Amino acid sequence: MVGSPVLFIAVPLLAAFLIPLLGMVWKESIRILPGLVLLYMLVLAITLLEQVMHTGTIVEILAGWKPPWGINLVFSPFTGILATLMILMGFIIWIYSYRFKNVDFEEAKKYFILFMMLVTGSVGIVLTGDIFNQFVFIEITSISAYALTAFYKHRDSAEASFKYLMVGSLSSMFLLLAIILIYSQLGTLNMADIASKAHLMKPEFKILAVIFFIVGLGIEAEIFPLNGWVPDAYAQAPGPVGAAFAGIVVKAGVYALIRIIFTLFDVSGTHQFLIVIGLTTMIISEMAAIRQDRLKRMLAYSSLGQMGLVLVAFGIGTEEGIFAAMFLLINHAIGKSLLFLSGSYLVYNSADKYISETNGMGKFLPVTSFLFALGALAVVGMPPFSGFWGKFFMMSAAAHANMLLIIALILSVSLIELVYYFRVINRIYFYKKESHITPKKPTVNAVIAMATLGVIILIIGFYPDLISGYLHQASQALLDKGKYIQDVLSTGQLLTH
Amino acid sequence: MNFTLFDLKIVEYSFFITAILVIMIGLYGALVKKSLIKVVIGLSIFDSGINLLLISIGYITSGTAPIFSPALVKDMPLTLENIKKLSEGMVDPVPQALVLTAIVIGFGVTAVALSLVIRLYRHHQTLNIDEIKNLKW
Amino acid sequence: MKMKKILVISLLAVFGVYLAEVLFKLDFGRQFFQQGVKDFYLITSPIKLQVANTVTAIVVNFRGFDTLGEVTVLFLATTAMGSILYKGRHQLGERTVLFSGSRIVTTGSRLLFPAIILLGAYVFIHGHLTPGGGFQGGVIIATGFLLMLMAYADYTVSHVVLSVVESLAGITFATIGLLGMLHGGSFLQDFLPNGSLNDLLSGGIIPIIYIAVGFKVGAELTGLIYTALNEKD
Amino acid sequence: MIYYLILIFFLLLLMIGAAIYSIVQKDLLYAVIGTGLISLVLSILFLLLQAPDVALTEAAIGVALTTIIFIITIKNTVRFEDEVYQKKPSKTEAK
Amino acid sequence: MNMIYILFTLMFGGAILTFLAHKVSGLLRDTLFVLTVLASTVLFYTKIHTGDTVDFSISGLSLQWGINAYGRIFSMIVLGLGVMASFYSVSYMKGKERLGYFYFNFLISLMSMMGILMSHDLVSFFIFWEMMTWSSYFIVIYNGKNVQRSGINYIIFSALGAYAMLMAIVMVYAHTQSLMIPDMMQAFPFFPAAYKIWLPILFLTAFTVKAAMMPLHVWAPDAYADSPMAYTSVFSGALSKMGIYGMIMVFVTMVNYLPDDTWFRETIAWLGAITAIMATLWAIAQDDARKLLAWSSVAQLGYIITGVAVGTPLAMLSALFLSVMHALFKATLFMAVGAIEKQTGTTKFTEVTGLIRKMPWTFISSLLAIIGLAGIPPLGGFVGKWMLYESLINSNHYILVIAIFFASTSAFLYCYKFLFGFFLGQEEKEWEHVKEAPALMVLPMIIMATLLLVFGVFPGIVLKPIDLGMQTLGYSTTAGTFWSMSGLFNEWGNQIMMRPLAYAIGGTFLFFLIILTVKGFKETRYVTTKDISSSGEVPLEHENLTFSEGFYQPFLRAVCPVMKRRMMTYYQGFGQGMEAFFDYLRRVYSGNGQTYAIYVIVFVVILLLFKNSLFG
Repeated sequence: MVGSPVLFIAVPLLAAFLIPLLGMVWKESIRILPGLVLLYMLVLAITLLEQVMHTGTIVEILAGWKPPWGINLVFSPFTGILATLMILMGFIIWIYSYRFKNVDFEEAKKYFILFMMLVTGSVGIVLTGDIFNQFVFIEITSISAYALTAFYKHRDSAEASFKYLMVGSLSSMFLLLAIILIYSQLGTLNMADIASKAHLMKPEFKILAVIFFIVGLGIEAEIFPLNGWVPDAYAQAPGPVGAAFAGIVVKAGVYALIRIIFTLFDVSGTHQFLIVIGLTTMIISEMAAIRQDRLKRMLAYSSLGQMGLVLVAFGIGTEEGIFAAMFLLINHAIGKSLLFLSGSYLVYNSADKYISETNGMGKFLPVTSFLFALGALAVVGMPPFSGFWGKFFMMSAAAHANMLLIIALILSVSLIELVYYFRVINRIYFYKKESHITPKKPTVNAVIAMATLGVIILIIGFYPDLISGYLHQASQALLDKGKYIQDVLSTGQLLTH
Repeated sequence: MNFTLFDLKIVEYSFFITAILVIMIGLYGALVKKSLIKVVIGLSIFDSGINLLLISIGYITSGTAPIFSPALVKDMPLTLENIKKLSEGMVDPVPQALVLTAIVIGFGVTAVALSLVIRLYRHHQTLNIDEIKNLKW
Repeated sequence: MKMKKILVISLLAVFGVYLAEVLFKLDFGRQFFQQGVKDFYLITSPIKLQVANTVTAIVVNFRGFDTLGEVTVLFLATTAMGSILYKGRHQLGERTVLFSGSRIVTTGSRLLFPAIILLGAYVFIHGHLTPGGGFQGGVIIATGFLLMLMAYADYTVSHVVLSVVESLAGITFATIGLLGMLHGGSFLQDFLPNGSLNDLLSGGIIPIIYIAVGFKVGAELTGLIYTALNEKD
Repeated sequence: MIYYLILIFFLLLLMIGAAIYSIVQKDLLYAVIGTGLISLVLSILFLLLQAPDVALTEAAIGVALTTIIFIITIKNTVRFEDEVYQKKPSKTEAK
Repeated sequence: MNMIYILFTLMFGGAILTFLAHKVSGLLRDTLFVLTVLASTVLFYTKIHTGDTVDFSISGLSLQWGINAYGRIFSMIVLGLGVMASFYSVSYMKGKERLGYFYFNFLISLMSMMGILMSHDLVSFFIFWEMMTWSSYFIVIYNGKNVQRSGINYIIFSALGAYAMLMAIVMVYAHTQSLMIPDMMQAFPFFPAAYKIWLPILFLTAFTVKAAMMPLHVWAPDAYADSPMAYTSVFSGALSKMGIYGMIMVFVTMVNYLPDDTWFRETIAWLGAITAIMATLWAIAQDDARKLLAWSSVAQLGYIITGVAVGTPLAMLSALFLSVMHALFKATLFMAVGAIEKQTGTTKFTEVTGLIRKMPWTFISSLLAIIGLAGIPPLGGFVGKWMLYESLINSNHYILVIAIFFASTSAFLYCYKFLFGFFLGQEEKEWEHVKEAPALMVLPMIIMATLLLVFGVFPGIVLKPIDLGMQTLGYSTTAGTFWSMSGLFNEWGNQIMMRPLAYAIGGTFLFFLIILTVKGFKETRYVTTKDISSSGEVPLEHENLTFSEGFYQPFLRAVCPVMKRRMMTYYQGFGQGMEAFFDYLRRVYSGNGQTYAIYVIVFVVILLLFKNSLFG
């Protein structure tokens, strides 16, 4: 046994506190330590995931108090897969940004601490089994995200970050309101306990709490009217951070929203609401994406659209739908991160990141361009790359649930998506480079990181069975509310001295 | 002690009403005021309102603070019954613990927000939120 | 502009009415649920943990994980502020002088400073007995430094010392958590003898954690203010 | 008892008044002092609601630290809200 | 390991190796490319037999690959053209950039076409379909910046079709829980009524896009014209046939079971006919050989679609036969244009003339192909067209016959234009030093032209596999052969068509050819092309005064009312409207942080107001 789930939080926190100290002694350690921590977390996550798949959910109690009283971490197949995905993405992005801010020690130190905390916070959101603890992790993630968004000094990054912060603090207020509404009714903060007692709540409290949760978590999950900050933040953040937003942070937000809707309350209509809101998000953001002339904004809008699709898939609510949603989620994490990572080399030159800057990069940055194209094909859902399977499973789940109109809508939106991605690919490969632009060769570590993502895309594309078994278990785990409650509430015993 | 004033609902709910009003005022400031500093002030007022709401939800009429101070437990054996009796007269400690966390977090967010305001002022030479929109659509 | 105001006010009115409508269903001053976690906390805290201040017991022991997160949030806020206001290696700004302290202010501050620090230390050491704790004590310590920073235009705090203190305190917290794991099987598990109620040395790991938190919060907030004060364009 | 109630009402009204004041006041410095006042009142209310821990925290953080940080920001930017409407003649335009 | 796996591994691995070999050496790359195509062809014809299948499963979906007699008809086209075009492209593409990329996509598209033919389940069908789309798309945009627009058009329409197909597939899957095509065929009669209408429509959307039927054809002319000629031969010859392949399946398996299928068939048949007519007219109006051939491809596919839609056994036979023939002659023609382009650098009739003596072999092969295209006996085109007419008349589609006949006759006009523009006419100084294309390019053309002749004279060679394939599809024959239904094949034997007639026509043709050539040598008077003044019309400065300028002006004037409206303008208008709408819509992201915060409150309030209806 390598460890237990709490080490996903404890070890990086310890490391975060340690980095400033070690940095005084050995400057390179600020870069290496986060990587080691993430690597350890990755190994731990994979080991635990393997174990969970065979023996069932691990519930870890903290501070020796069993669930309704203490905080607990739940490493079920569902949360485990998400956590593993996030840590994997975190590790790859760490590889990519290993030489980030090579000359400026202070900046680099802060970057790595904040980045590690971003990953940890997201993992915490996914693993925790307590709503207030989740709130704390959301704040950890948000503050790191604000700082990372505003990381570059000579851009409009502070503006983006301030927008994010405004909306984000509203989100945390609504979460607090929701939490206190629940607490006032049930006297507990534990998710499983809430789920088992949810019928005791007066309906108006329940609905108000659900609404506040949807708003508060919707901001993190980037649903339509609440996502104005997203394109700005994604576009202004440094490239790897944009990738981390798309690959890690959104996933945590979506997870939190899904957990509230699927497990906590049995309010009717939430599934339909998810579908409606997901479709709206998807349609509007894809429409905005096709009219962008800046690469990163385009990617950000596209990311919104994809997450909308994921929400629709979750909203179908059947096991198939969740399976498809998980598949889409993984594909989006990998594909969109790859796009952000390679895209930031393609438009390295200016702060504006116009799409026209990618013109003719295929000749100068062959590997980066190829990986960008691969990522684009995967994200669009072209077979035989990974995106196709997600899309197909999603479609067939929707068809099983008899939602043909939704399929048609999604497909017509996918058409829009296809057009703007192919436009960029055309520019990369077939246009003449603009003369004032000097291509920037990616560093070796960046190439390794991007290539890893590319290989994952190919592997999943050609051999989806690699993950589909896990995903089936995960979707069963999410749907089986009773088992979740039982797993959590029956764990451990009251430890006494 | 039979004041008619006490029977009015408004008295009982005065804490809730105040909290809601403060929340509304804070939100108004955050949503309407043009100055970035005013926006941050609005958000922090909002925060205060929510904290008040949380604490007042945990309140129990004529309860005591959830502290078993020496004065409270003196010459009383610490048996389960005694503690139970004492604890029934205590206000709920959980919201207090939550608010404690929330205050600190709120402060952290405010600090970050204000440093962003300084950055924005340095960059734009203005604090008017309507002029700070280089990023749009 | 007018439209926006009217819109916002009407929106807020609707929002407020709905919120009030639901909240008014609660009876103020009464407990709204039959059985909550609070009963367990109120009983366990004095009997098992020997901690007089239940809030402290909840913050540090029952929900200690939250506190770890909270400390991290502050730590991150400091880091974030430093990162956001950072101008480059060679151009640290000058101090923003808030007040040019008169002699009375400076002398008074110098007299008050040790007292404030002492008060802060008292507050966090007695966190499990009386109201207060690591956060409060830390904040009080930070205000002491704030006083000095305001009174003396050239008062400097060593960043290195601050960050060492901060890191060590944070490491202590996390390490205690891990020790608990080694000892009792779960993170932040109480592994020290509990003593007896209302003794200074009671409550197991709570005083230790609160001392660490106190140092950490004090150092963090001082650093935060110092960063903000060093900001000048 | 009635004095207690009057005190509470006074504090609640004071809090609302301070909130309105800090939103309406054009001089940001005064507005910030208004926020500080809210926190002060809030901490007294916490005390009355039997939450001494929170009261202590609110007093230390809300009254002292938040206000100071606001003041530092105002020192670094502009003091009057009206000033935000006209752009200052830029001395160091955005780099 | 099963041979089918080996086939795909071979093709895919070959593609990747070719791509990598590009970095090493050009010769290795070319060799690998040709070897891959040859090896897989040989493997397919020697080791894989009709009826072979392999089963496997991917994430719980059970899939199957295999080949049946019907697929074999088309595999003949794909692999045959593939081999020819691969030899051709080695020579044609010499000296161009990004060859690794080109060959990679070439092989992938060949592989995916084989995959389409060999998939027995809908998912792998769709996967290969999409792979075919993107690989061909990457070749369409190969020529650089100027062709991006046609590329985007192509991918939009293809994706439209593909998504329609995906939707149909998931509908079938949701309903039958099986992805096998045979299962779908069996279950179709029992589908709900709405499904019965929608499934064929969705599938046909996908297939008619590839087959370039009328409202969805707008991508085709540009895409055919803009991709490198070495690939266009495969693109127009084989890839568009995948649309036909699918259409036939849809018609056989689905439309037959529609409660009232007449209107369905009539609509598609008429759309095919209109496609044929309009595309022919457009082809006549072109001055660029590539464009002309591209439009002509669309027109030819129109006939085939009509045949498929009418759906009697004879019509189906003619459609399949025409498919094979069209693949042969259109590939030959595109290759000829490629050869001319390679040698002269241009493909405009107005610039190149009189190549008959410079490039005789190219001329001969394109002459044969043109004859085949125009449907003159004894070449293959004639047989197909005859059967088409006959089947149309037999099934009482008289107006349709007239339409098709009109299109077919008009086709003579562009055929002549092609022949005249390039080969006949006067020799010019400019093209004095033009040489015949390299042997590697000429040889495939010659081979295919010869095959055209052979198949025209001995149609049974092709008809036999088609016959087998149609039986697989469920057409049963009482007479043992389908072509015995046609009056064209008389008692002289079911394999040899009108042998005496063929000899007679061929003899006359050759005679006149020789006479005229000899005569031409003797009596030609040389003037420069700039010597010609057209009476009455004042030539513009930029016009090169050759005959080819405004070749069929009177005719085009006559038909211009029909050609005034272009489908493309509607699509463009639609696109612009959408773009304006998108631009308007994205203003919700106003850029003001406060507005975003207000959205949050608005959202909350909306949810609160409608909470009862939302979360009842």
